[in-house]
Amino acid sequence: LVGCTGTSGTNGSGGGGTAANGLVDFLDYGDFGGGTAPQANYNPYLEATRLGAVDYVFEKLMVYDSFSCTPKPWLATGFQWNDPKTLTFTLRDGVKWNDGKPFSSKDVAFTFDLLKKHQALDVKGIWRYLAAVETPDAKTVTIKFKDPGASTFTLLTEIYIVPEHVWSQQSDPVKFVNAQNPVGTGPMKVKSFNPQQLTIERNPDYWQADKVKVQEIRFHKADAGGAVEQLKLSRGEYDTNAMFVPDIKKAFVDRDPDTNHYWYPPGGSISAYMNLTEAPFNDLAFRKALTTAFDRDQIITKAQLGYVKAASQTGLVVPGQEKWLPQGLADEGRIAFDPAKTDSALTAAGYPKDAQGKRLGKDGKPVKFTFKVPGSYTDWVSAAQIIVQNLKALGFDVALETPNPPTYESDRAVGRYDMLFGVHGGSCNMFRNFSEPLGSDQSAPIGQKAASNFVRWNDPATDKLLEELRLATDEAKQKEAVAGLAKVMTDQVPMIPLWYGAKWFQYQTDKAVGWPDEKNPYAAPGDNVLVLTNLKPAGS
Amino acid sequence: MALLEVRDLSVTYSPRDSAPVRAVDGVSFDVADGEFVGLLGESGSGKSTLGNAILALLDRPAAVSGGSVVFDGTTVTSASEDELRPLRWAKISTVFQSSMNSLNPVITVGAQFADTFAAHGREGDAKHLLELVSLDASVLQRYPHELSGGMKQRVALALALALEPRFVLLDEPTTGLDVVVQRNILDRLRQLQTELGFAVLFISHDLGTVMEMADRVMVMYAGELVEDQPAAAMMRHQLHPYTQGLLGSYADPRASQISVDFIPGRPPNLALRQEGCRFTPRCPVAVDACSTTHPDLLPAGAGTARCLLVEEGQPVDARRARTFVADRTNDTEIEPVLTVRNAVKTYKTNRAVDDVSFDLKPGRVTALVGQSGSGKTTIARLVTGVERPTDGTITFENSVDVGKLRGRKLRSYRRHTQLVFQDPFAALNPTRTVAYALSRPLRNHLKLSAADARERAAELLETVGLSPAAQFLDKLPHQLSGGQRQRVVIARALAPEPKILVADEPISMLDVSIRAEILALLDQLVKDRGIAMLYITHDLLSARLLADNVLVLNQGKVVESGPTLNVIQHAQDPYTQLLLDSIPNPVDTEPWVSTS
Amino acid sequence: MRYFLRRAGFFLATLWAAITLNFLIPRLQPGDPAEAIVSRLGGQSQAIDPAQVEAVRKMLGTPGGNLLTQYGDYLSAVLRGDFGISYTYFPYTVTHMIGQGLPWTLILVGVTQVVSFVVGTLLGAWAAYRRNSRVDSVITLGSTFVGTLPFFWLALVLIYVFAITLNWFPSGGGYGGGSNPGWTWLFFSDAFQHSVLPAVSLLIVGPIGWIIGMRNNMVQTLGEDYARLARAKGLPRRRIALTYGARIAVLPNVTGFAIALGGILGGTVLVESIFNYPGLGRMMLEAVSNRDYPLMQALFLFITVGVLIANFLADLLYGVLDPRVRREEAV
Amino acid sequence: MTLEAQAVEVSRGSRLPGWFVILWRNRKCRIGLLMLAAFVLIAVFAPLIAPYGPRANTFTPSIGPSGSNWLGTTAQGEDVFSQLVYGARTSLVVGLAAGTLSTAIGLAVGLTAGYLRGTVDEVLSFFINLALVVPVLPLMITLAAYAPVKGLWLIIFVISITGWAYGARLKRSQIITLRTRDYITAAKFAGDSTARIIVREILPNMTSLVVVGFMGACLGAIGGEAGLAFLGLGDPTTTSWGTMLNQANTGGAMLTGQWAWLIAPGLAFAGLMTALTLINFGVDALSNPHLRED
Ligand SMILES: Nc1ncnc2c1ncn2[C@@H]1O[C@H](COP(=O)(O)OP(=O)(O)OP(=O)(O)O)[C@@H](O)[C@H]1O
Ligand SMILES: Nc1ncnc2c1ncn2[C@@H]1O[C@H](COP(=O)(O)OP(=O)(O)OP(=O)(O)O)[C@@H](O)[C@H]1O
Ligand SMILES: [Mg+2]
Ligand SMILES: [Mg+2]
Repeated sequence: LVGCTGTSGTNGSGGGGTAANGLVDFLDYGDFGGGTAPQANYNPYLEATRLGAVDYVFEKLMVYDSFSCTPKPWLATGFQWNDPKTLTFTLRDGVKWNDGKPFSSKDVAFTFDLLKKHQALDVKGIWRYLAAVETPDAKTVTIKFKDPGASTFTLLTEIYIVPEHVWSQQSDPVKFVNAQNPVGTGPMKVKSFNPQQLTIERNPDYWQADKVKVQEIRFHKADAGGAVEQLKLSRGEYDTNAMFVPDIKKAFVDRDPDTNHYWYPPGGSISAYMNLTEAPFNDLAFRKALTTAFDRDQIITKAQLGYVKAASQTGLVVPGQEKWLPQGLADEGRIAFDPAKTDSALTAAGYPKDAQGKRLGKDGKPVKFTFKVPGSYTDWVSAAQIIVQNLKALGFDVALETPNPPTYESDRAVGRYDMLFGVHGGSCNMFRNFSEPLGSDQSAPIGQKAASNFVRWNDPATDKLLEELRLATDEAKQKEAVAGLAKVMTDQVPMIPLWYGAKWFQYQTDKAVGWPDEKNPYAAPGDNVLVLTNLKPAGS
Repeated sequence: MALLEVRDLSVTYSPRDSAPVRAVDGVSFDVADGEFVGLLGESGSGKSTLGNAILALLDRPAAVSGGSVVFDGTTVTSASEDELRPLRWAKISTVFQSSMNSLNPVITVGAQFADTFAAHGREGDAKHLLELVSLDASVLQRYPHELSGGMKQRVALALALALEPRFVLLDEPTTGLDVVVQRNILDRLRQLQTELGFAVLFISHDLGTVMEMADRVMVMYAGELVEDQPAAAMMRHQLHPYTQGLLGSYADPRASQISVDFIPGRPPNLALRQEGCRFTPRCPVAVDACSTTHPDLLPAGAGTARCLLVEEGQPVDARRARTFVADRTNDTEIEPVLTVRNAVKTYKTNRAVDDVSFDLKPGRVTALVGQSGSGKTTIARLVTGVERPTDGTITFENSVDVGKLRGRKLRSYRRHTQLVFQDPFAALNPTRTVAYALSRPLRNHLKLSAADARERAAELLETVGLSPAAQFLDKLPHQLSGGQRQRVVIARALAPEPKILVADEPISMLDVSIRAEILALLDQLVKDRGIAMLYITHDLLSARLLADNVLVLNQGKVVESGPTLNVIQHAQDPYTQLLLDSIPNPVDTEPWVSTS
Repeated sequence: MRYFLRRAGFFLATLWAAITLNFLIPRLQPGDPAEAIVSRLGGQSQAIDPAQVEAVRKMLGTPGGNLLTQYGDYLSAVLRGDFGISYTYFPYTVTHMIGQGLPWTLILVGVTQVVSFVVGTLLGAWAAYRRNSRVDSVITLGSTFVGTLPFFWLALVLIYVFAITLNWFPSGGGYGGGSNPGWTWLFFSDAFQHSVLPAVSLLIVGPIGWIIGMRNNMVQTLGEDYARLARAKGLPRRRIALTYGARIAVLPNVTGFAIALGGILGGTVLVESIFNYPGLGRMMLEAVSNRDYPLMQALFLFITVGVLIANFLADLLYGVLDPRVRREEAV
Repeated sequence: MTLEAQAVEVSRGSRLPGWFVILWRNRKCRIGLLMLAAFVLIAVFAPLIAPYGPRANTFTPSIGPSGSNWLGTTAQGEDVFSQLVYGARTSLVVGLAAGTLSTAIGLAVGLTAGYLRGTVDEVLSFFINLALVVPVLPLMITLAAYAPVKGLWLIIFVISITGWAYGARLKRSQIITLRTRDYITAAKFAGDSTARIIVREILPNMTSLVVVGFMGACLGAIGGEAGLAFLGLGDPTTTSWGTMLNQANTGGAMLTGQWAWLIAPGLAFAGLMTALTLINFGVDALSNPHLRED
């Protein structure tokens, strides 16, 4: 029976992965999205249901290195702000669609118009900001904004450009699955698909085909996070994957330390959100005291298995975004666990402990509140348990509640909570990183659904800084505004960042090398095309 | 050598739950070829167990614990199943006590015949067999559930005769059947037996039937044979006091003067070893030696008997103990308490009760007799307000229209009208004590306090002859014998001091020896308390004993009515005559007169 | 006829109740499918972009009108067999998705149910036939212990031993990525390989219910008068056991089996999600967790109708197998 | 003789209820009862037996069995053995509570439907039949997934809500046969009210059926809880064998070769289920006297 099992016969690592033409034969990747019973779907705008191949078939005007947040020229060789409301992209020469037709600014304009016509496809909400997209010539695209558009730039670079000659034939592009040989400009083409495996192959006519050293990528269907997938990874069946693996060092790296590697760069901040409309959380001194109350290290080692890093109080993701940090900040804004300090600060702020060791509020009654955590997020639950322990040690009467995720989300949105977890930041769009959690226009009265300002931070100074950031086109001004916002975070403590969510990324270097890692963080793991164009056959 | 020789056979049930029970104890007898032997005995005396032992069909927890059964030279009790197989059915067949359940429900009657023939590699003509028992050949295609009880019994009988056996064991083959149907089958059986010449062991506790059918009769008591005599001789002279008591409870209803006897008490617990004669506690003529010396089955009279007194040659007359003599007067002057006029009850299209009129009078018993399904119970339901008549009126004390009562009014009507149930085993809640059962009507209808109710309950128990009452109050139904239960049921019906008592076949589930006792009790209550009683039965003997008037019911209609003796002695209607003919008649012509 | 009308009435009423329940479930739930979809995309550690939620909401389309007209629309759509578009597999229709999963579930669970039933019934009959012998003890006690092992746990152990350690069988999925679904021998043998472990884990725990049920029924029927009479008739023991014991004892099991067959779609959630098997059970779990209401509603309806039909057939079957059934009382 | 009468008969001379005596007499059942008693003792004395708290995460995560952690530790550094011991509590509480609850619902619905008949019966029977054809596991999953709060009581609630119908049907049909018994008619003639008849005359005759239903419900509830917990629909803050398995599965017990973490809860669960199934042999005997002589 051994070896008859279809997949395992072709799997496995080791040499022999390199074909004579200097290409890696194929690489085994993990999941390709599309649910447990994926159906062919290469409509790049159907984010929820499209398959992972989309990232390799279609391309964008610019590609962000989302680790350091720097844009790289891609279908556009460059861009220029004519004025704060006008942006011009210059398109690359010699780009062809993989059916041989030439790529031009028409396609770009068509793409934007498509999104305008079909709001369901405009997943980035780009037309909230755009006034018009024009094509003065075949190589130029001019984008007109309703308002100064600097803060919208990152969104523009997230739009996949589709061929007009294919898509204009579709009567209902919203339901267009593009299943047969999807036409794109990207480095790979779809080779074959069944619900168990998706194979894409090198596009020899790619505009930078010389940089693509991989002949084929095979994605394998999996229930992400399943124990079996972890075992497969640890047995070396994947050249790269992105999943949670308990005890990764023992389970994966130690099995072949030369080949097996992982890198978990930080993502958005996971913070303790406090309901700022109620006492005692509306008291700055109280909040400030709490910043040292949580044992982040224990959360990281116990609840997060040491895969993550403590978050900076600034809301920025360090070290990736360190250039945005305000001057003179100790330890990049990370705050150490110091319960004694919290204790004395609380006492000083008018929250003493009574004889029984109960923490009293300003009204003289014991402080009692709940901490909510979605019941099915086991790691968050463990983290919450540590937080509750910390708070209890300080004399607070805290109860842990574990609603299910939708209830949790709705409670959070309408402000029906005392304290809970929230996620913010982590993207390359600094404006969004701060406006979403802090902007007063993202808030709503208690009882009504807030868009994203769940703590209900309502501060004119913050709003002013956000407005400056939104309008700023040059980087110095942007930095100034971001530094101001970071100071709001550290001085006003609208929330208490605890740790950065990790971006899972495991890889093997036996067939291909050149994966991004801590030493060479040229891209974040999800920047697929950047990674692909950096891969080289092992030993070359 | 006899066809069947049973020697000193003992069968013991050894259940895990309780002490072992020796249900058959040292039984010996022979059955000769072509002989028709009856086996009589109270319920639980071990008749079926003995039958199963003969058929080698004992199942755990029962096992032969001694003695042997030899059938036609084969020792059945020690033979293996393989050795038995050629014997089974080819030579020895049976009709079970409940032949309703003894046919395989999922295959046709024809298949069950075929099955039987195939098992013995024989050919047979099922149609002919069915003809023998007067059944149509179309029955072969039918499933058991498509047949009536009587038809099933006949199929079972035909099946038993399929391989022309030499011996047929019939274990109460007609219980649960309508009197008329029963008669029909038994006549057929006797006829076939004479024609085909097989031997029969006929088990029953219905002594009228056994006495009429059998050549020889054996009587079992508490696992032992106590008497074995030719039927005719036994009719004339019963040796054992128990047999005397048993036969004393039979009489021919057509006689102008009749009386019946009964044996009080209940049989001993077979799980306990008993010194001496097992009948001693109930025996009216027991002497001191009876409780210490265990008698043997010794020749006496025309057969054998197990009694010390018989052994010593003393005359035994146990019939003096308790006697119930029918002594009914008939006068019309009394004002009726309930009048039924032209009552009709229709179920869908079926007129269950069709234009029935009668009166119930205080201190008088009206009997309602008829075949099964003739509408007797329906009338009882109308009278007690359980059902409403489709047409006609039922008037209580000239004023209350029973047919229109509901809720509270109905409840208060029931203070005056009570029901005695047919089955004393079903009429008492197995989880409730006697005191509870009796106190409910007292508390509800008479509004007595709990303490008063208990006191009154004790009095009621004494009234129905359960004394000392204190001994019974806290018992659960399963701790009482059938007769005792029926008495509790009667006591409960009497509790609210009703004016009308409706008794729906109150003795049909009881052993013959208890029946007379209950009848005597009812009779006395009616007399003492001036209750108007509607007595429902299919048994003319008990109607004759108890009732002043009788209504004969056929298909919902009253076909004959009048003073009981009149109706029975001078039946006009053919249906009444059919009913009368169905009564087993052990002594052919002249009414049986006891000899002493 | 009356019986048939009654059954049909119950069938329709239940169907209506199931449809209505289906209609209500999404409308009683907190949270928004669009948000659920978006947050699933990002994972729990990523902030939700409201624009994305808005776009997804547009994509899914929101039913218009008041509750009553919505209900009317829903009913008529269901009657037309239009279950809408799956949220998880947009723009594929629910009908398409169910068509994808159905064969897998039917084959895997159908086959194992039938085998479990046959094996369980035979073993149970054997145990009853040899009642209180060693065979009986081995069968009843053995099946008790094996049958009470938690099924999902058993599945994990099987995967660990046979797929991971010994590498005899694939660890999950309906077929390998290398073989494409189609009517080819290669595909079938591949699919068979993949079904071995799930099937085995179902087969280990499957028969116990049938064993015990059959044994108990048969002990009872063998104690009935007709079985005793069969013995008195001198029928061979085996024949008694078969036509008088097993034949009748199996009847309640047959109805149970029909109902179990109807319930297989509902019962496959665990096995399919552990073995990543491409059937309806796993799809249902996914639909529930993704708030894919159209898919969920249709699957629920599908399962309920399956059970209903199975019940209906079981009743009819019972009437065929057991001549005693008085059908008027069967409802 | 009715079952209860037999039961009464059997228990004559002892203080134990009749149904218990019948159970105890059955050898398989006796073993089951003893096993169950062991589990109950473990659950009751969990704090004394377990060396640590079930959630004390002070150990090195993901290590195999050792002297201080007999069955190793979880990925979060909790002691597996202590969790195992505390898990018995959850299973038993779920079994007991959900068993009681669904038996109670079933009894109430079955009694009402069976006794009142008529329209009430038609309506309730419809609901019973509906609940019987509604697929239980999917419904459980849906309810558990969408309920606003996670927790053991939710699971108990969900299991009870989905599991009462079978018992209700059985009880309804038994009551239909009981209500036409002569002694019920007799109680009406004695002037008793409907409520009193149900409570005092009918209910006491249904104890064995109630026991049967309760056992079945317990078995189903314990299995259901474990299944839901394994699917991640349980409450992660309670320690149960199902959540242990779920966490062992997601926490990489297979990956790190911690067989004890994976095997132990499964075997414990199987042990409890076996105990209950063995008891069920006796319960079967309760309702089917043919099975008594085993
Ligand atoms: N399975 C059993 N376990 C224990 N005792 C039993 C069992 N079956 C019968 N007995 C006992 O054996 C005795 C004889 O029973 P059997 O059935 O032979 O009586 P019977 O004379 O046929 O009564 P009936 O006229 O009611 O049919 C009874 O006292 C009964 O209690
Ligand atoms: N509830 C009912 N619905 C329909 N038909 C009924 C009903 N009750 C009785 N009958 C029919 O009415 C007729 C008379 O029945 P009833 O019970 O009064 O007879 P019975 O003389 O008491 O018979 P038995 O001696 O068998 O008790 C029968 O044909 C019976 O089938
Ligand atoms: Mg008998
Ligand atoms: Mg009647």
